[in-house]
Amino acid sequence: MDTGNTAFVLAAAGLVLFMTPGLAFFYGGMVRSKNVLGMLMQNFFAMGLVSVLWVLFVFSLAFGKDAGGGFVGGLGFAGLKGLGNVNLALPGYSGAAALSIPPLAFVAFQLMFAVITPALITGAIADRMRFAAYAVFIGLWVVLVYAPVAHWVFSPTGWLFKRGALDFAGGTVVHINAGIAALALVIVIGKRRGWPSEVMPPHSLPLTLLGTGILWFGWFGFNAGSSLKADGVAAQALINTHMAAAAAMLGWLIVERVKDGHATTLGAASGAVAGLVAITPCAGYVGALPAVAIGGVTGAACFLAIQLKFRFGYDDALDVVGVHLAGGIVGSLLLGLFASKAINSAGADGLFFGGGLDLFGKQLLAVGATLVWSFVISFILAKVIDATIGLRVPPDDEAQGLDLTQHAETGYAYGDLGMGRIGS
Amino acid sequence: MDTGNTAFVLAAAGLVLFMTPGLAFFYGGMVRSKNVLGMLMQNFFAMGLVSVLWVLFVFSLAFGKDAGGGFVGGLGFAGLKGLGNVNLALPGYSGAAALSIPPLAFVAFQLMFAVITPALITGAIADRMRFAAYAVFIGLWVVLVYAPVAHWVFSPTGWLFKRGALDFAGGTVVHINAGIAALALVIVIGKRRGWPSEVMPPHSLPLTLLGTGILWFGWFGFNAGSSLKADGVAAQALINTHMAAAAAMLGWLIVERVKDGHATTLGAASGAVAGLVAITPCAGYVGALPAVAIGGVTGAACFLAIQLKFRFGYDDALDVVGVHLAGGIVGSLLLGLFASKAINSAGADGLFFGGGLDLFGKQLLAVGATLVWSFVISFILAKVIDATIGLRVPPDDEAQGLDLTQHAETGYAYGDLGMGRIGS
Amino acid sequence: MDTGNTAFVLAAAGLVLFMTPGLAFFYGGMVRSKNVLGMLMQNFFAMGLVSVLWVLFVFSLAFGKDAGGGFVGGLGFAGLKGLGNVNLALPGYSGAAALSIPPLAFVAFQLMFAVITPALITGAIADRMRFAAYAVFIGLWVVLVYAPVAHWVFSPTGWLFKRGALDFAGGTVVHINAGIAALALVIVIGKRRGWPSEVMPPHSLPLTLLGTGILWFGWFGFNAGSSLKADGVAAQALINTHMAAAAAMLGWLIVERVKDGHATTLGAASGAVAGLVAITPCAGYVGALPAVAIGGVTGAACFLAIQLKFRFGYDDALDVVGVHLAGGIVGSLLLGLFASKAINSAGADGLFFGGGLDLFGKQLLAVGATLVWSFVISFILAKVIDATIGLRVPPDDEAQGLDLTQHAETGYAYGDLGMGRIGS
Amino acid sequence: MRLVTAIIKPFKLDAVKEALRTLGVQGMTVSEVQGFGRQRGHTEVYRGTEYTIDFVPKIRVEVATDDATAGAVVQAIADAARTEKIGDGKVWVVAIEDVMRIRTGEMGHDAL
Amino acid sequence: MRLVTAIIKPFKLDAVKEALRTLGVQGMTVSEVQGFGRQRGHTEVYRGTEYTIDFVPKIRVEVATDDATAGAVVQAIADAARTEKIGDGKVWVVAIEDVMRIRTGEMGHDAL
Amino acid sequence: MRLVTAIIKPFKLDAVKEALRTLGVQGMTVSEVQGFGRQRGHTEVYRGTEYTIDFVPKIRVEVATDDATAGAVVQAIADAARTEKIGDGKVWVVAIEDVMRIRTGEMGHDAL
Ligand SMILES: Nc1ncnc2c1ncn2[C@@H]1O[C@H](COP(=O)(O)OP(=O)(O)O)[C@@H](O)[C@H]1O
Ligand SMILES: Nc1ncnc2c1ncn2[C@@H]1O[C@H](COP(=O)(O)OP(=O)(O)O)[C@@H](O)[C@H]1O
Ligand SMILES: Nc1ncnc2c1ncn2[C@@H]1O[C@H](COP(=O)(O)OP(=O)(O)O)[C@@H](O)[C@H]1O
Repeated sequence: MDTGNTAFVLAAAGLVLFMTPGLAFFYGGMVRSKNVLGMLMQNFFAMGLVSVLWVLFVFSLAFGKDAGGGFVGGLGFAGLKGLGNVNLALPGYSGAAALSIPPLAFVAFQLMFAVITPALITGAIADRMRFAAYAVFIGLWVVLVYAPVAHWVFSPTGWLFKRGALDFAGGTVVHINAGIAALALVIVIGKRRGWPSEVMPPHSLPLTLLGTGILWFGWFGFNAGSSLKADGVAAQALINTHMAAAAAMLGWLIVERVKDGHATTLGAASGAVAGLVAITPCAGYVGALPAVAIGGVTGAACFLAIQLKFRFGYDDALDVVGVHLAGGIVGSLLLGLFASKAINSAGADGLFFGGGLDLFGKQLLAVGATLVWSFVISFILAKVIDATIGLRVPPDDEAQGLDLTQHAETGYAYGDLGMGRIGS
Repeated sequence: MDTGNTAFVLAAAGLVLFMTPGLAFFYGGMVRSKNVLGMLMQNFFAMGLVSVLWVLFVFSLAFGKDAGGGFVGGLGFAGLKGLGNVNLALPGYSGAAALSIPPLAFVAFQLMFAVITPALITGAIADRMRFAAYAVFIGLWVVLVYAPVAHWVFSPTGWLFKRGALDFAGGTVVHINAGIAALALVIVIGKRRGWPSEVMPPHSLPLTLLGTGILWFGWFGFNAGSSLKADGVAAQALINTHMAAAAAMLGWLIVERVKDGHATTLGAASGAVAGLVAITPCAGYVGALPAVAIGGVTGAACFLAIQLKFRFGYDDALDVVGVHLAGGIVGSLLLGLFASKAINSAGADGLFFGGGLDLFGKQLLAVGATLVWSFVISFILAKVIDATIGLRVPPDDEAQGLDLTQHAETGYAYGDLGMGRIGS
Repeated sequence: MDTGNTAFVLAAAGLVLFMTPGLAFFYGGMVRSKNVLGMLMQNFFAMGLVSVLWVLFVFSLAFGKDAGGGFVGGLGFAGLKGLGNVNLALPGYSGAAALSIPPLAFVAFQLMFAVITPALITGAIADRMRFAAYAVFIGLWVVLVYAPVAHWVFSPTGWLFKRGALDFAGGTVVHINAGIAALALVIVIGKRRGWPSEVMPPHSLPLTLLGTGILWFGWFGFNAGSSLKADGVAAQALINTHMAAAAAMLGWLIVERVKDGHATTLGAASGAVAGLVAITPCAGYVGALPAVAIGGVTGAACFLAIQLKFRFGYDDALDVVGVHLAGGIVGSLLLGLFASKAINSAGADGLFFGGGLDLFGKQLLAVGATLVWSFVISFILAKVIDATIGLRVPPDDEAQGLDLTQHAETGYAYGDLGMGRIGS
Repeated sequence: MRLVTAIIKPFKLDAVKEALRTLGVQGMTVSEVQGFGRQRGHTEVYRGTEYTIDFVPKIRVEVATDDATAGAVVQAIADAARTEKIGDGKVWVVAIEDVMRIRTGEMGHDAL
Repeated sequence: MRLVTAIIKPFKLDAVKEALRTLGVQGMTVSEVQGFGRQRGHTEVYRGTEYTIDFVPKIRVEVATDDATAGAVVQAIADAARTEKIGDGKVWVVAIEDVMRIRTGEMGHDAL
Repeated sequence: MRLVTAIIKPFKLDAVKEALRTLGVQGMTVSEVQGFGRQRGHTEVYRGTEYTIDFVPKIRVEVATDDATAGAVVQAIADAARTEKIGDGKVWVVAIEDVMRIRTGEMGHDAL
């Protein structure tokens, strides 16, 4: 055990935990005020439900002893059995990859990833999903989609990991995975009433910027923490994370300014998040200047990607597809070009660093496998839940807003109108 | 000195500091907008006043050389005298318990506990306490109540510590202590005008959820940091903290849904905080599944506990008694059942782990001692201040709100009505 | 490499990054709601632009091999060339000052300082600066003002550093530097229309208090992190930072209460920030009681300093001059009195600790040099930009607010008036 | 028909609403307003600068009613809203030529 | 001249605005109000305590118009705002003695 | 008695208030409204989608006054609120049958 590495990973776990509230505010500010609590609740609820499932058996499915074929882990770690032993070596984490932190620190760190991934989906289905249906969906989704994909890519015993596909902190496992699931879900649940003709402006951009600040801050834990050591790779990952966010903000703002005539604060926030998404798979494998390039490209690319929903008519309310799916794919593939062993010997050399197209091919495979699995299972889940509980709130409830109809609350009460009575 | 442990405890101190603003927003969102600044101010002011008292002499009372009977520390460390010496051993922290961090890191970490404990009380006396009276109350309270109780329980030379009562991060010292003091204070100060017949809805649940997110995040420092080492116990404490919050959120929401028909965002926030309270004494002494159980039980229990104020007619405005007192008692006693030396050799075995009722008895003693001391002194303090300065704002000021009458400010000015003039 | 120190500095870098959003909210809450996005955008944009310039060449100007005279660094580190090598020793960081962290961790930590320093200026020019002009100004400013001053004072090869002037975390480099630049800029850009006769109250003090909480939290990274080691000096710096904020809050509130009859929440926030500013240069060089004294003095002094703008008629909108310039000078000079080698052997003894006026003289020199350079260059920059792009928005845009005119957005949309149409 | 408009203290709204209910009034429309009058406003202080706000938050209550009941409505509102402290507000009555219930198109008395 | 005041459902504002535009109405003033009437409000729950809110968010639309067009304005608003569900709201008409356009000082018809 | 209602630009409120004060008007009621008229609104852009907002923030000022002073009140408001730019707003006058001061029950002139 190394106290420095342990301190680092525990702090990183805290930072990643903080990202889910950050995401809640990032999204919450963008919806109309009648739906702000619905959005916040969906995100906070993921912190509750997913966490309990994780310790019960989902961690074991993701990082337990491989159950065969590198497809999913076994149930040996159900209830975190035996993981209190600080000297236990997790499957595959041996030799050079041996952990110098208590296994529970790793469990906690990975838990936070499992929480935020389904939470990312909430932005796409904003303003119209029944809370009960949402709860059932993410519960099943972490088991059937997140756990296996995490096993494939993150676990050293996973089939994509073994093939040499690289994903430093979750470009495929987190962003592509959630982004494509979001697309499947919006296809099944359908458009918000009035979209796209009706105006649905953000109700509080300061809230969205608060979320952005928290996400940026927390992402340092997400990416640098994924080194699992407080070392040079972690430092590289941290600075890359920051540079990609910065460059993507500029990239988005420039395109926006040219196209619409204004650089907007929502654009700055959106660009920064897009850059953070794209650098996630690359963080510990590329240099700082490539990180700037990846960020810049992604910022511009995602600004264009979010326009696709109008072309194809799917109501990706807050652009989860446009930012997380598109950004995740851009990052995962650019890694095939920019990766360099000079930065991280545990990584590989991409096309621009003499590695040819080998890594790029592996990245394509990982992206493709994630897209297919996540889309298919998510689509089936959505259909089944829609046919049983029903995914969507009734039209009148949608008009009145999720806050009142799903949670019997209102987000804000600033006025002087003390209009209520106790009791019904 | 171990740099990893030092980095860990310093980071933890920062996280705990951040909890007090978090608490301010958690509470601030629940009051009506005319009182939001009054609430925020009470919390921020604790960061100012308590901190100064702490370095002057309160730290010394709590952790200084025992002045006799394990009841209170001496004044040897007044002004932090001699604590700059990194090799100094604090009284009782020797042998296995020896610190591997600079004493000032310990002082800073404990300081943040002393700040947030009186701040917890603000939720109970919301909307009606004079600012000056509040300032005097918490100033005296940290000296007469917090310091001794911290000495009893936290200092290895304290009488309850010596008896083997366990409190990993402050179930008695922080939560029961503040919760019972809050009850004493609301009994003396009385009900808000209009309570319980008048409607007093939260003015900004997003603000409350922001506070919840910050508290959850900061609590990792509060509990894991209490290991004072970046080790396996810290990792266990961190994951337990998270699991209890998650399970308590679910517990609260389930009961709420059954009883009232809705799962509310305020319920999710309240449940999570209740779980964090209950796990505080247990964090480093129990396993992850017991943490889930403790959380689940507490979430349900606190939802029921907050209804007691209507039965008994005390106006615990934001449920400090229902959440912190009730949750703190539940956690401190359940520790007597779930504690296990297999998790932490420095701990003990509870009833379910072959330790019989021995630990449970010690926990009962610690809970009882804290309840009696804190209630009696807090009640006397409140009475004395009420008789001298006066605890309560005049009725008209209460109607107009604390923001204008105590601080000559208004929380929000969104409108277009530029209605003021410079000068009076 | 030491993992504990690396974990500490990386965490500190994250904390300092988080300060810029914190600053955005601190300022954003103080402006009228029609300008909130303009303020937030200026701060977030600094995270984008300055970061990219930093890795391209500004870091090299500040910390690269001295280009002669200790005035500025060379371009050897442009694009962070060679800094990926964890064993590289940065110029001047050898012997006792040798770093035990990866160079990129140092680069990232210092980057965050470069981001927040120009962002501090935004408070002074609130509500009236063209966004394009702002972007150009800060871009040039970090190159022409920040980089050299950082080299003089922070780099062991800088001329002021060599002379023995002390600045633990940026009293001169950050606060005096930004504060005097803010003064130059407000002189050139002029007053807000209606100032000082028109009422311009803060639109959201809770937002300002959120910023305050984030700043206080982040400042632990700013100051303690500047030790670059998780050691006793870091612990001292952290507790000093906290104590100065606490004492300054009390100092400000007492003077305010005496003068105006009320202790305000904005006063508590302003005082805390003033204390954090003043302790910045002193954090690792003084004891805890001196930190309390420095804080208390600064809190009172800055409350008086912010009144100067009415006397002299410059519109320092949110008191950057009154808080950061005044606080920075007070702290940098008081260090000449309170510094003690007993606290930090790498420091010096001030007047009160037997060092005579020697250190005080050096501090005066550092303060003076920073004042002159920053004011002159900032003034010229402002004049040039005003003559070319134009610093200021047209009167009608100023009346309508920056949010709509600069960014085509509105901060808040709480109401039921769905008043928009898609398309123009 | 008559339109009765009242400016009252915000915390009196519930009392007024109940008074009108008991009178058999089926509907009303209320809104937040700011009042200027004999009742003094308040002062605020930000960083040492004093601001005086002359306006006081009030609630406007509007009730469309028959000519016959207008007087009773005025009286009921006034009685319910009265605190006998300065700032209780005003009630005024305006003649309305006609009222329509949008849902049904009913006019006059039936529209109320 | 006439002042037509309508209380409508918020989401109907755009439809009403367009209807008035097509009618040639050059201007209007709208504001947020809370309505009490046959349409039930809603309940909220905070920590186990149920609150009933009797008021429903509505929009007030005011149009000053010539006597001649007043009837058409009422009709246009009603038609555009009608959903035939309870809570569609009211329209009432009041006589105004005169209108002035502040900018020019024009009175009466020219002021609209 | 008369009720003078004015729709003005928000930043003109202080000027109007002072003008009325100097005229000896003892009270008024103001509220935030949104205006539609000749003055164009503005456009906003969110993630590449352009929104046009046709409404402009305005302030409504209401003054109940004697028949005698009504004209002077209208004039004072108009003079104080005039910028001669489009969007200055309107003032209209309605007859009120009676006014009551809630506090005292005084009617008519004494109620003002
Ligand atoms: N002439 C007036 N026209 C319109 N509203 C008025 C007038 N005078 C007073 N008001 C309204 O009535 C409220 C109470 O009036 P005020 O003079 O303060 O107390 P009182 O009604 O007890 O005399 C004011 O805040 C304002 O909203
Ligand atoms: N007598 C009245 N005076 C003023 N406003 C009224 C009156 N009656 C109803 N309203 C307004 O009209 C709205 C709709 O009325 P309601 O009775 O709910 O439905 P409907 O118009 O279909 O009968 C109410 O919310 C209220 O704002
Ligand atoms: N017919 C009308 N009825 C009610 N309010 C009106 C009417 N016409 C204009 N207004 C109000 O007056 C404001 C100013 O009118 P506008 O046509 O923009 O400029 P101007 O008053 O200079 O002609 C509008 O924003 C609206 O609030």
